[in-house]
Amino acid sequence: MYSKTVMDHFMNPRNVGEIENPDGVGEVGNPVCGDIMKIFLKIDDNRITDAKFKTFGCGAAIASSSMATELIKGKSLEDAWEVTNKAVAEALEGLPPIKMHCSVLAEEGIHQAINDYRARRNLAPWEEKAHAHHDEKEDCGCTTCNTG
Amino acid sequence: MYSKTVMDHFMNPRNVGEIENPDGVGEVGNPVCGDIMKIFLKIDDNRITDAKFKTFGCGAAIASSSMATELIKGKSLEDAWEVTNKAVAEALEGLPPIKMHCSVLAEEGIHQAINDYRARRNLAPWEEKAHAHHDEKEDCGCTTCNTG
Amino acid sequence: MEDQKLVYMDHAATTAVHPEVVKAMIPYLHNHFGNPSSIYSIAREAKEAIDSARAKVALSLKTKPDEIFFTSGGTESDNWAIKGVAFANRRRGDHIITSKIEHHAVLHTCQYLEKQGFSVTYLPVDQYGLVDPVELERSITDRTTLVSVMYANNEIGTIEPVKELASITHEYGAYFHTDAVQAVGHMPVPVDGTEIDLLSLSGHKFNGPKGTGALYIRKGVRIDNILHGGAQERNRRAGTENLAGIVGMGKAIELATTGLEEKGARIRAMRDRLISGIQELIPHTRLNGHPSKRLPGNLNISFEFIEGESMLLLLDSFGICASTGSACTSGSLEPSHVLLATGMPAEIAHGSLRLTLDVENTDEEVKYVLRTLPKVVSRLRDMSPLGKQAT
Amino acid sequence: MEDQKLVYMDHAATTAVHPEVVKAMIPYLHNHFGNPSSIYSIAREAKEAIDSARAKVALSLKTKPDEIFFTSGGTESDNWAIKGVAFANRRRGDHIITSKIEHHAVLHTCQYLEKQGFSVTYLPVDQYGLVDPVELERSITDRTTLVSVMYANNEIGTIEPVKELASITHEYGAYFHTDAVQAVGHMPVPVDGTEIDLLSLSGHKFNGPKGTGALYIRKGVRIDNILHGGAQERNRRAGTENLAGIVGMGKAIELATTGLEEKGARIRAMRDRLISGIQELIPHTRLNGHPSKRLPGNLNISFEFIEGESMLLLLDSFGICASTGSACTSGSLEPSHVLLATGMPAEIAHGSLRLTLDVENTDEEVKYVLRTLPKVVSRLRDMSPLGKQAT
Ligand SMILES: Cc1ncc(COP(=O)(O)O)c(C=O)c1O
Ligand SMILES: Cc1ncc(COP(=O)(O)O)c(C=O)c1O
Repeated sequence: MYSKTVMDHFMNPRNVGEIENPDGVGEVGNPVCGDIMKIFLKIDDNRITDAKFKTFGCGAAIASSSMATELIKGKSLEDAWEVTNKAVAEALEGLPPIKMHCSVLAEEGIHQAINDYRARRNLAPWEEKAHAHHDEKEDCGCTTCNTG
Repeated sequence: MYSKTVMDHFMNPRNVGEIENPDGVGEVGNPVCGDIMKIFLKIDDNRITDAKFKTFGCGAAIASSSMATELIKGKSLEDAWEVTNKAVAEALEGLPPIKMHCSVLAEEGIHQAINDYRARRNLAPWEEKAHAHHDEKEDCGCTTCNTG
Repeated sequence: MEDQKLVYMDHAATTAVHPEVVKAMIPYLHNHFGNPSSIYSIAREAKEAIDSARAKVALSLKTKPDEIFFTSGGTESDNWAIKGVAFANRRRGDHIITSKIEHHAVLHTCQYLEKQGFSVTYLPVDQYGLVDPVELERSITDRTTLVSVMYANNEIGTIEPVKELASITHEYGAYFHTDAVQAVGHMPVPVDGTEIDLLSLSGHKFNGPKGTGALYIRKGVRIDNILHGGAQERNRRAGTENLAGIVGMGKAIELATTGLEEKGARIRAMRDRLISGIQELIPHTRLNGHPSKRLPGNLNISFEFIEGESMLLLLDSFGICASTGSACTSGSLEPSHVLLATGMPAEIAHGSLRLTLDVENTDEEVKYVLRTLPKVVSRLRDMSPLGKQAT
Repeated sequence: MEDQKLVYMDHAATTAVHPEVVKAMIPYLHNHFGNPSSIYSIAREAKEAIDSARAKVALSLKTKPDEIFFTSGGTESDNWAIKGVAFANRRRGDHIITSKIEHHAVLHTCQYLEKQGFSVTYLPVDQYGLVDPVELERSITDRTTLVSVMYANNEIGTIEPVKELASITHEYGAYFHTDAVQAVGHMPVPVDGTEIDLLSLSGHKFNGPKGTGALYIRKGVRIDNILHGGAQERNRRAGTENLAGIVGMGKAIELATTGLEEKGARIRAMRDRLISGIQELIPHTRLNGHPSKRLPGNLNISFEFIEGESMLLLLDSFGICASTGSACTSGSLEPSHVLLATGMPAEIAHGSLRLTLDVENTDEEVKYVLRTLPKVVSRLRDMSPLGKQAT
């Protein structure tokens, strides 16, 4: 059910771990729903010099965390902010529809981490856009979307 | 689905044909229901000296005609009258429930032929008893029983 | 039984599983046995095998795999289509139209719906068993939610004008279902370019295993589930998939629809020789069904003055497997509802014989039947109190 | 995948067809392929094969063959039992009772009935997954027509007090159905001497083919048909019989119930070694289900701080086939409704692993799992943001 790239990032996840003294941290998800993603950023001169993650979740959640951290490393904060869940899913060569929310979680995790960095610097948070999958009215299967 | 004896009497039916100048003839059944049985009797001194049949019907109808004519040959009219459908079915080593009405037809055919003989002699007809299978409230499957 | 090889001419009742189909199934019984819903590798193989079978079924109907749903056979497909659409659209209407000559899987389902408060119109047929589209137009109303008319009849082989019936149905905003159990694998049955919304098929009618079937459901059709439970078949048909059976049906439909035209021509030629031979050798017969709009392998003839079951038993004693009415109703004492619907008197309907041929039948077998059948018929006619003029 | 043979420990999801079962089936695919409803010899052979399979199923349940009806699987049996009894007895009452831990084939059927206007009570269970007979007595009324509680649970293996529940049910004049899909072939399941009215079983859970099942219906139970059509299964379940499948299920149940006790003991011993091994080697686990009232092959353990699917994927990479929740609901993101019903918090339920063993498993395999599982768990715990204290 998973693409080769998803399996590769699940079996050999990149950037697992924590960053000591991170410049920004994001934590999204909910253990009740079966996934929590924690993203750690090291930021130098408005650029992400390191990114790490810790994830409790399914194969897609772990692969999305791995891919998302790969995608943002080296990017400016503005560019990293534009890494959408779709970009993560595409880089993974697709996710099953029911697992698309994992890529959304990754996008949200990055955004939270960046806004955490901004908050620490007393900057106003950047604004979240509506997630692609909510626009498309695709049923992502997650309880949150289904029940609310 | 049929016993060996049924198949034997179907494949090699006894007493097929007509009797010229019979002493009694019975014809029962209905082509709409898929079976007609015609029984011919030769009667000498209150005794059945010959019996023949012609039947339009299923394997069980043919076997029942064959067995019934065998059973009554040589019997007095009183004894022949007592040959029930059950006796025919038992002599055939059983009939499927849905085919029990074929043995009833044979009993009725004999009764009609005997009463035809009595009518020719201006004797009052003997009275039909209710058929065993009607008493037992067993669903014989025939349209006549089912619809009325 | 006399010393005679088996002549099987009852392919409309069921068929033997093709040896290549058996070969395709066996690995999915033992080696690749995973539950297609599980996530580990052997289960994924099972899932892929099902997807591939689905693609084959879709290809043969000229449609997309996501419109094919596997079932346990033609009966379940018919029940699902009819009950599923009737209940799901009950608010819009409670009227269903079918024909008098449907298989019992359709007729008894409709009778059940009548008990549940639906009203059902049973369209008449002409002497050939054809449904007249004008009759449909006369019966259909804006309360009608479903019209179900079979693609080809199982007893007399008549092919119905389903394309035309389907477009009339759509003009009135109802759904059109067709029971194509006898047609699929025996003639081209494309759903593309038609307005058919639902179509039933059954694996054992084209050398697939018994207990396999499928329902084509056009995307967007409003239909309830009939079996509730797990999320199989994209949440539409619960129950662990009949893995080997589905693989077998996929292979069978691929084989059946390969060279369909040529096979049909060969079968038709044998069938036609049988018909003319019988008509030449045996008096007092009637050919049932339509002279040209009929399934290539089907032959249905009534023999006056004799009864069908005794004919079958004698034929069986000569090694010939045939049928009178449909196999499902044997054991019943009613004459065929299909023949009665064509206007045939009950006493003649009782004496009908159905022979259904397939590619595996041979010219030898045709000749053997033509040698045997006249003997059987006259033996029974000699025993019959009806029609002395016969024989 | 690493260089490692397959360790299949997901027998509750499905099983491989036993080689002897495959052997028994093959002749009924090709040689004896007749339609059991036809009257000629080859069809009679088919009919006899079905009768003999029916006798085997009846024997294993200690009941009479005429109370056994073949279906397309456990799901159809559950649907038939529940909808059939609910609709047939609707005038007497519209209340149905089941439990919160039933398989979706029961739960989703009950939810469908709620949409049709029935009212359904879902009995709670205790921490071990046991239904309390007192709860049944509290909920049952004279409007109740059916109580359906499973024989043994598919996820946690808990064996329910069905005998007791059935007699309470009869005191109130309702029918008792039990989904015994996980029990049959794995423990003795006699219906004689019990007040069970209906019982579902499924062939693929005891090394029979997928897509086969049966429903036991005690004589006299008032139940509607679910599939309408031909007169098969004594007019109770229409559709050409899955001949080879039925023959296979008959053989499979015979094999499964031979030496049941000894096989159960062997399986239980392996299972218990697994449980104690895991508990010894891995901290922060919880054993789910009942310590003694449980199916011999079932083991269900929750590992805190990690999620089930990723555990399965890693185990698969080591050649170990396992399950989290039931296979039918994989693809779902909800934690197991069974574990939630036992009072387990959702976040822990997400990390549950089900291993289900059978006689074909070996001590070697148990050891391999005990070597592999700790590695898998700690790898995932290392990645998890929860519970640093772990590993
Ligand atoms: C026209 C038609 N519809 C439905 C069926 C039922 O299909 P199945 O035997 O697969 O249940 C049959 C054959 O039995 C049939 O000929
Ligand atoms: C307890 C239980 N009931 C019902 C079913 C459904 O049976 P089947 O897979 O044969 O449809 C299963 C297994 O899937 C089960 O474990």
